[in-house]
Amino acid sequence: MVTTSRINHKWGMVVDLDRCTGCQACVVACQAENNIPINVKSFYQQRRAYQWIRIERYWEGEFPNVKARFIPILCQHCENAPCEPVCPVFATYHNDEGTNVQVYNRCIGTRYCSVNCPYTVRMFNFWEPKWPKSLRNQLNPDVTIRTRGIMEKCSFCVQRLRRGEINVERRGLEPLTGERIPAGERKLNYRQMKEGNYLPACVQSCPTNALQFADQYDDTGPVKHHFDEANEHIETREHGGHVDESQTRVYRLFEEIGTKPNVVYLKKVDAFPLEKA
Amino acid sequence: MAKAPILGLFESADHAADAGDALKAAGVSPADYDFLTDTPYPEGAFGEREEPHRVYIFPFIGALIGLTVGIMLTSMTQFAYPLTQGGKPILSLPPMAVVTYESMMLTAIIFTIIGIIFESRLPAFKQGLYDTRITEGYIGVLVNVDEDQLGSTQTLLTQAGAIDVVRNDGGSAA
Amino acid sequence: MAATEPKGHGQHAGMWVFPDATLMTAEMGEKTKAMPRAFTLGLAVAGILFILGIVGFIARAADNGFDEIGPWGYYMAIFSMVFMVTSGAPLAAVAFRFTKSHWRRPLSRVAELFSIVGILNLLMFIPLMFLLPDIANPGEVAEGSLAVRRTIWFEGPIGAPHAWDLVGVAFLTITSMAILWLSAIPDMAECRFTATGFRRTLYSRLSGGWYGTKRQWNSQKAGLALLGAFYFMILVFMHFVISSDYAQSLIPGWKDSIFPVIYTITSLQMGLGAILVALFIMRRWGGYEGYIGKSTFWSASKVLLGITLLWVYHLFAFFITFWYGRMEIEQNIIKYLVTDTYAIIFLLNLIFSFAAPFAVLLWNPVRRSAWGPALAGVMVLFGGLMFNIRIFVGSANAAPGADLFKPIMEHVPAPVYPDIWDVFMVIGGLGATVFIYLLATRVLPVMSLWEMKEGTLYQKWGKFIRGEYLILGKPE
Amino acid sequence: MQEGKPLNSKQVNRELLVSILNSPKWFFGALAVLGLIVLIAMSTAGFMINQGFGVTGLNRPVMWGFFITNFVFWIGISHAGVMLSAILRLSKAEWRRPATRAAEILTVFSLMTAMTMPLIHTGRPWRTVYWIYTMPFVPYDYARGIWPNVRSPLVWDPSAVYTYLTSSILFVMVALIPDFAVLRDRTTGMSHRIYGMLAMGWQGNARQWKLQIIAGVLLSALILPVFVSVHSIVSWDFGMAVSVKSWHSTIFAPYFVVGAVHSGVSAVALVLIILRYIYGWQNYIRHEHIDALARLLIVVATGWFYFFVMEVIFGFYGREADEIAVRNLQFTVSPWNIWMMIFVGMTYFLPVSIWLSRSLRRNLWVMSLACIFVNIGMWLERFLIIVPGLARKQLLTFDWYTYRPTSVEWIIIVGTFALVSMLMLTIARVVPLIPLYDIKEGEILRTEIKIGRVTVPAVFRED
Repeated sequence: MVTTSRINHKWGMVVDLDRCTGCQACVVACQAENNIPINVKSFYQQRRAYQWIRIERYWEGEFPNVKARFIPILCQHCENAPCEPVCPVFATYHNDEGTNVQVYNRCIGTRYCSVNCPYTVRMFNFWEPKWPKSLRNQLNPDVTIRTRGIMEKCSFCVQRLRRGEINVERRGLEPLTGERIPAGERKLNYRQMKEGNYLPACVQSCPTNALQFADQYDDTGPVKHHFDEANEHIETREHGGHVDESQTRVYRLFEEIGTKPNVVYLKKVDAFPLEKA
Repeated sequence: MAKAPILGLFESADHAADAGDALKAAGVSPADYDFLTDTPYPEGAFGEREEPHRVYIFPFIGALIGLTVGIMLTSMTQFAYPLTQGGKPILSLPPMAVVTYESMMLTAIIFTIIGIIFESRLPAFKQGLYDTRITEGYIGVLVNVDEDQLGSTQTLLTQAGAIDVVRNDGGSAA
Repeated sequence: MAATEPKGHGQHAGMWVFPDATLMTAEMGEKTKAMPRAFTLGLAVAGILFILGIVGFIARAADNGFDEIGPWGYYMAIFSMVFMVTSGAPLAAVAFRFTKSHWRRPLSRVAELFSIVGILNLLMFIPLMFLLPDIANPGEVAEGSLAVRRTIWFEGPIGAPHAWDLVGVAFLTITSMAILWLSAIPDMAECRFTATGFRRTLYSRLSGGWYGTKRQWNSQKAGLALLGAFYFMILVFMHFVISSDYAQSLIPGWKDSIFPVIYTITSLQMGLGAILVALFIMRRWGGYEGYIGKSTFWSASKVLLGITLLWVYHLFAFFITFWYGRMEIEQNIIKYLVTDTYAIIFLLNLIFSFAAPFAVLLWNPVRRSAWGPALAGVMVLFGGLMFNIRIFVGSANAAPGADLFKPIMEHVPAPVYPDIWDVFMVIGGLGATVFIYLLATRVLPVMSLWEMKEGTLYQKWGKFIRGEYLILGKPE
Repeated sequence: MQEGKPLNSKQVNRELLVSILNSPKWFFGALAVLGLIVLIAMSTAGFMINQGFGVTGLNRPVMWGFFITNFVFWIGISHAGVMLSAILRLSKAEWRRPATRAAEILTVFSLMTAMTMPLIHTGRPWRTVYWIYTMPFVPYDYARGIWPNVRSPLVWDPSAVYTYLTSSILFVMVALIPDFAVLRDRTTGMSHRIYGMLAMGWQGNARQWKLQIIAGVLLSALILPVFVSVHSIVSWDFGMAVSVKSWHSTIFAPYFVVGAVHSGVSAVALVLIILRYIYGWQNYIRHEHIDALARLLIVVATGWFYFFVMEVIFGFYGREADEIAVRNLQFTVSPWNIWMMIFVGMTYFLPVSIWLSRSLRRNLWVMSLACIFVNIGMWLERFLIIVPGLARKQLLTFDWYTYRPTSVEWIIIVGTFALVSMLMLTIARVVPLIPLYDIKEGEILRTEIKIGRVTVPAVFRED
């Protein structure tokens, strides 16, 4: 492994489908935060829209009694990411904080990673990115602008995490008060992330808290138990046990492919289910 | 005494073979005469001597070298930049097997080519006595004899049915 | 025995033999009748093993009955072993006859005789038919398990898979016997007057009305070609059916499209290996030097080398796809069949199906000899046995009872070691094969006379300028 | 099977060197036309690289399209050559003699063409040096000592393709030495000097010939495993992709190899027929050779069909919804199902039914038509494997999409075909596409056996 002096994290996200209203706030926030080019109409028509996070909408039932289901899909930062080993030039790999990183400088755009991504969350720059003049000053200085011909994808807003690390773990400052943290406790935790806006933009902007982001090693996080449950499932499956889907809300996308995502989904609890016509 | 080459051209393979027999009878050592053809005649068709060769070791040497190089290259490159990818071990053996196999075959083939060229004494920078009619189907009998025997050899070849005899000194008695 | 031994340029002793067509028939008749001591001894040993096998079978049936397939894993393995050899060997005769290779002539009948062992094969299959679990889930479908097991029969036509498998195996046996009969007609017709006793009646019955007219010859050759093509197709299909019904579909979630191909290749490899062993024994101890030239070994061993390489290639294609896939079931399959549970068996399989024969056959002098190819033959036979044990013992014990209807094999089972009855059955199966084959050699001449005689017409020894070379008629 | 009358070597030289020693008008005309097409295609590729991949029809689910299809197709064609010549050399088949050289050279050129495809299909072709090896003077990766990623099938690919290309070029060059000698003796001036250099002072004595023969056999035996590995590795580009359900199949390696041989051998047959037509080599490329190729093709095609059926059956075997979705797209949804029908018909049923009849397969027009069909079909095969698999990658139906190639892609595809034809035409002007010494050897070795009233053709064999 790459040896680092950094404090060990294992980032993860919990997506509560019961809370998601499909309001697209996360999409907009991500767009603004990560210098994603403006998606014009033709991009959507050609299925080339840049969406590091997207809300997928499915219809359940037949008109008139029909329900819309929403599921936000972003890079799942898999432990066994199929996209990583197929890159011929090491442009994507798994770092020691449990996230799947993309090296823009290194990427030559074979697009194999996108082909091999079961969630189709890897975006290819089909065109040189352009912004109207009025938006030049809106660009985020912390985020690289990607040229045409390379892959890009959700990074869990790594620039915010790094800023948090620098402030809390290196300089040891409390985000709000700014007082110094004793040397032993300098580990970025959920509260500090929340106070210092070190959360990913989508999480920060979600009005219903459907998206929650935390360190899986961080016991103060509100969603720790979800992660634990999900990891238990993997454990039981690996040891030949059987997980009873009806007893739990926690699941991961396409578990049978064995990608072990770090993004956990919570099932919808339907108060008024459709009567099956 | 210095040896000089002399080349007799024959129209039919049988005459060339006769010439070979005659030369053997005349006591010319098998190493001193050779048959130049424009197509591979079956071995021993002219009753010529067996040519020993060591071409079969070359592919094995090449394969060994390629194998070591391949293993070193693949393993070292994986350790040189140890990134976890898709939960695979840093030293992933099956992919190594693929690339190593290719490098092994490549080196083996290159060495074989070298072996072939080397064993057939090529490239011959200064070509010996030769005649372009050989590639027209004539069969040349190239003899190396002492200079004083050139004349006798020439008559011998002509008796055997050579349509022409070529010598370096241009003495061409057709 | 008049076999001319050419001493050409750069030739190796015994490379080619040109038997004397006039003496052939009489001599073959003699050899077919003769019962030398060594032969009777071998027959007796094989017979004893055969009986041991039957004992083992009965004991196993008494112990476990026929309702659970698990205990019958080794029986499945030995069945598959016999099935592979007896179905693969005749294909060699068919294929080399199709390519019109002259060196095949001493080999054809030796290969075809294996199809008689097909009867044993058919008998051994009948219990397996009852052992194979149903496709449909017998109990009520529990949460997270399938109503219909994954098989090549999908929802399944009537009687699938059991009845269809039996029909298929029977059909295969019948076809191979038909090929044997058709190719043996001229020889039997030739021997029917010289032979005595039951052979005389048998020959004249089976070869009735053959006078060797041009028309008869043409129709016989056309028939052989057609039957051969037909046999090849049904063989491939039956390998597909058996390998997926008795191996693949018994391990839940094992979806491996290359497995039938590996099965077929292993079968061809073992068939050719068995033929080479038989040829060597005949040449060394059976007094057939005059008939079997080394050129047969020389050419056949090249084919064996090719098949051996193909085998390991397909194996690697399977392995790397599963290794790279990282799906849970794929990891389990690899752990079960390759790296963990049956690791030693797999290692033996790899060594004896690939590494050892490859290392032996790599060398020209070895392939020019008679013992080298035979040695490789023994190796691939052993390797094939390991292959069958690994696959079929594994599949029989992968998912007992209701686990069979789980979508995937969720955990890696422990290995199953043979008990005494299993050992009996395995050696018994091998003994039975040898036994029946030896009997068959006493019924029919082991050289196909008409092909050998045809060969003497087309292979000559000729002078070219100063050297002596082989002259092949009708080169392809 | 040796039809045709015997030839002496003067005649062989005269007739086979006709393609080199005289240069007809049509030659330069054809060269100009093909060159123009290639030029257009190259400028189109330049335009694409300059503008970005937006000009193609690719989209987020379908990231690989025509270019990868074409890459696999040309790799497949390249498998004809060496496989054919190697197998036939090893089995000492008499009818190999006129076929080998053309096949090997076709291999070399189709491989070169195939290799251009992945390069222009990367997003940043100017950075592809990272792909092959680490560059001392490219600071980014040299400073960090990053090498290509051995775990990626896309790194296995170049290793295999370069190995194959290098070895087949060397193979051809070694086999060409004696013919270069013939040319050296027939030409004057500059070309004489060049051919002399290439012939390396070949004299044609017994030892050289012996080693030439050994070279043929030994190199064939060594190249066959490489040839098998190349297309297997190309197939593993797809087979390793666990996310694309219809790709992740263990059978892909042999399936692709057999398919490659199928399309490649028919391509060779086509090339031979064209050569026979434009250079009037009726005495050398005879009906018997085409006939033999056709009979070989029946076997290959049937083998391919077996693998195809296996692949489809095991596609349905798992009965998993996501895989069934792909299969439905392939077999039931228009236009894919129509393509599927055309592909299976053109690849197997139509040509095989043609080859089964002796008179039809000996009719060169019908035969060349069948070969063209096979290649169209095999091109479609790759397309129907690659694109539907991606268009229905997983069960996130929200992301399902289709693929419609643009004119840019069409032009570049056409350009590759023009490129290969142009290279073949050019090389025909430089080296003899039928090995002279091989033909001559066949002539001196041919004899006959008298059996009763008939005389059957025969050959002398050493062993």
